[in-house]
Amino acid sequence: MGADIAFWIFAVIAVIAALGVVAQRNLFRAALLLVLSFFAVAGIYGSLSADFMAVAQVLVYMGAISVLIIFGVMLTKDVQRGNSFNRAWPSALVVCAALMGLLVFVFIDTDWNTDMVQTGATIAEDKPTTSAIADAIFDKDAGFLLPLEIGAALILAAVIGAIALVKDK
Amino acid sequence: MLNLPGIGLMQGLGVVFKNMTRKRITEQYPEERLNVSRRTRAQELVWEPGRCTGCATCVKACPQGNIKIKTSVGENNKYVVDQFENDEGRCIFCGLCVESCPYEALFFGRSYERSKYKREELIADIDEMTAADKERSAYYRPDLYDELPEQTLLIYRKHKRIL
Amino acid sequence: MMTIPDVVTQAPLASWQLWDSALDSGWAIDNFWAHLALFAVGIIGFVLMVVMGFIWYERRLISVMQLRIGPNRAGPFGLLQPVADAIKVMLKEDIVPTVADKWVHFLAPIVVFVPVLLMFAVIPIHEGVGLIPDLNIGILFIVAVGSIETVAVFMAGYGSNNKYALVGAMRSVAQMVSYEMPMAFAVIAVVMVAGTLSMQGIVQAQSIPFALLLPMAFIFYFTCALAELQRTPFDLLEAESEIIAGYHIEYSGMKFATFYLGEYGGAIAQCAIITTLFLGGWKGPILPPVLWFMIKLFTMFGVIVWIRAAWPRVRIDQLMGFAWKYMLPLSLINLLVVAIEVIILDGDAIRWWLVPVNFAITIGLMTAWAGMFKIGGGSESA
Amino acid sequence: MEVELTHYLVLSGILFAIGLFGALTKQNVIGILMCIEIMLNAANIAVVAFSRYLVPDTVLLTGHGFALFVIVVAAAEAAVGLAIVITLYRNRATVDAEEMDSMKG
Repeated sequence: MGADIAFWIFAVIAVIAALGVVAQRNLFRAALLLVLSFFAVAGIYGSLSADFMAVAQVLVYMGAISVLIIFGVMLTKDVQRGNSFNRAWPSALVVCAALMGLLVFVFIDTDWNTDMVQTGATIAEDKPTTSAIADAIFDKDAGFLLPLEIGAALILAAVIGAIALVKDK
Repeated sequence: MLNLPGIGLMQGLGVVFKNMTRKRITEQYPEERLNVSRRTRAQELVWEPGRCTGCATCVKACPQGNIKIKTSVGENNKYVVDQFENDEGRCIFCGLCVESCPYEALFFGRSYERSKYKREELIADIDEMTAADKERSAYYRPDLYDELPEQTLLIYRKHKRIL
Repeated sequence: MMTIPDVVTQAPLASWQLWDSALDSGWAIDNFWAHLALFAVGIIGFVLMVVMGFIWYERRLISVMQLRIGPNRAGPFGLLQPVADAIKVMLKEDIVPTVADKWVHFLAPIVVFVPVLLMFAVIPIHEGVGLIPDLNIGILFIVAVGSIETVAVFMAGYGSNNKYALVGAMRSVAQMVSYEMPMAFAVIAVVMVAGTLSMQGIVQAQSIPFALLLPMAFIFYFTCALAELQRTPFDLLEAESEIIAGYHIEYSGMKFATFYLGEYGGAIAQCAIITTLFLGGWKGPILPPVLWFMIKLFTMFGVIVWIRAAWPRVRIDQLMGFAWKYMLPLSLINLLVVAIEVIILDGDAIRWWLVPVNFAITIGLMTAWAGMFKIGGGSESA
Repeated sequence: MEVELTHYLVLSGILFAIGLFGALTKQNVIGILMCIEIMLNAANIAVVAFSRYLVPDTVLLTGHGFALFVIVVAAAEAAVGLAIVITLYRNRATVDAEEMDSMKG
């Protein structure tokens, strides 16, 4: 009940903010709306009882990625005018509307088979997910240790690459 | 002393911490008042009519031309001072009048609360300069020095000789 | 001590799940809403009161250290001075630059202040006393919420449409982002030893205050807290000759007051976090727990003020160099050391004999690293 | 109305389409990056929702792990993408995607 209300509120905020990101001409305001959208998505994670994901979303997206993006906006000075659409927007609009219709249709029409699982009566239990995620990732047999290491290497490569790209000659 | 990193910073903290045990130097002005220097050159002149002969040396000495004196001849062929004025609004407190007085009839005062609303009010006449509550500064009058109250020290005793 | 409904103390995931369980169980609804309203109002009142207390405390303490007296006119011992300041600032004209981005300019002070209030939701003043003191991701929540403030700084800098505000905002954000990382590593060290992310759990785990057990994490967290709060020696924003007042140049009246409130509220929050993570929270002998919490809070702020009275400001290159070259590698090494200790001791690293060991390691590492650390051609060390 | 998996998926689809539209039509490269972040978020919502409703046993949080990896990749992507944008801006003084066409055949 509470989670449902939260879902509706955050879903509406997320969609409106995402539309704002696309429609807003002022790039800085678009970035702020993007932050709002990230926040709403964090709320959605909360309503999915994914507490760790919600916090990770706030930490990484709102704290790091949005700051990076705003830095990018500031360093490239086309803030006021530079977020217009290109010539292909009508066709893109048609394609995206069609895709959205298709996605929504598929999502609604598919039988997700949730009932069968729900009869196992496991869904109502809301437990803290943090240690469970740690178990899922670091488990020796079924875990994601290799992807984790690859992710770490990816981040390192990204950091070095970013420094190498932007460094003054 | 060990040359550890941050030792200087810790010493800085120590110095500031020691300050907490010291006496505060702030004075709360309207309630508490500082004693000015015993040799202060303050905002007013004190005139002793008994010693003044009306020679007007002070008038000649004043670089601003603030001092105005009018005399008439009285008995024994001596000058009687009829009018003696100092325009404190234009006074630069150079002290030349006090220094030049051959009869030691002029003194600096010790008052420092003499602000007025209008410039005209700053002209001190005979009554004001001879008022009974005037305190004389020991500026150029070393014999007054020991009678005056000591100056309130804002810094510590070991620096007293500087004052 | 007030009684806390059961529903609150049993590790809720998020507040709306709290609502759910409260709604399902039926009887708990009054209790829950009462709890929510009580602590929401309580937190705001607490923050406002302690902000006033901190302003007075800082001004009096720093004047004692500078051989002055400080505010002593309004009320007994000048206690009403913050009230007088607040009234003054509320009566000021609210000036908005004509070229400013009005909405962003308007929202920035609010976005500064809200995360500060949110942080207090998970800080336990006493066992179980708080909005959600036993949130199972408590300290992560605080770190995450604290990172929102960078966005607010950007909003203030951009919304003012003033180049000094913008440059100041860029500098502040660079500073805050740089120092967030060693801060997070210090927090991770605490979490590894305590074995929980919940603020209440961390306090309960501290049979030894972690400031003694993890001295390096404590020092680094404290330094980073100073940098996040932009207080001396990292208060580059107040370097008037360089960037005037940083991102809040164009703010006046109530909006400036909100920034000020956010600044001091952040100071309270960081002091409360340090108290909780490193100083054993509400724990203490004889005196009641809430009083212990307040004593530790004010002591920490006293240290911040003490540093403000004593230390000079660092240069911007020293600031960044210190974060990236000194604190980041050292905090990683510290993390490694703590991890090894936790593994060797089989998960229970809260032992008294570790205190001298860790102090020795800290002093050794910091000295060794300071020898390697040079900035700007000089020999400036930590 | 009881919120179920479908609601989350529909939200995810809508967000994805919005992001895709922006990514296709924006002229400013940073705008495109923002829209890509929206798309990644949309995918994350779907993954976490699946994890909750299709594999509801909280021990098996594969979807959460997956979403975490998406966040990791998004962070790396944002860092490198913005570095590239800034380098291009330095060399060409523009952030217009249509003018960055030196690879055009």
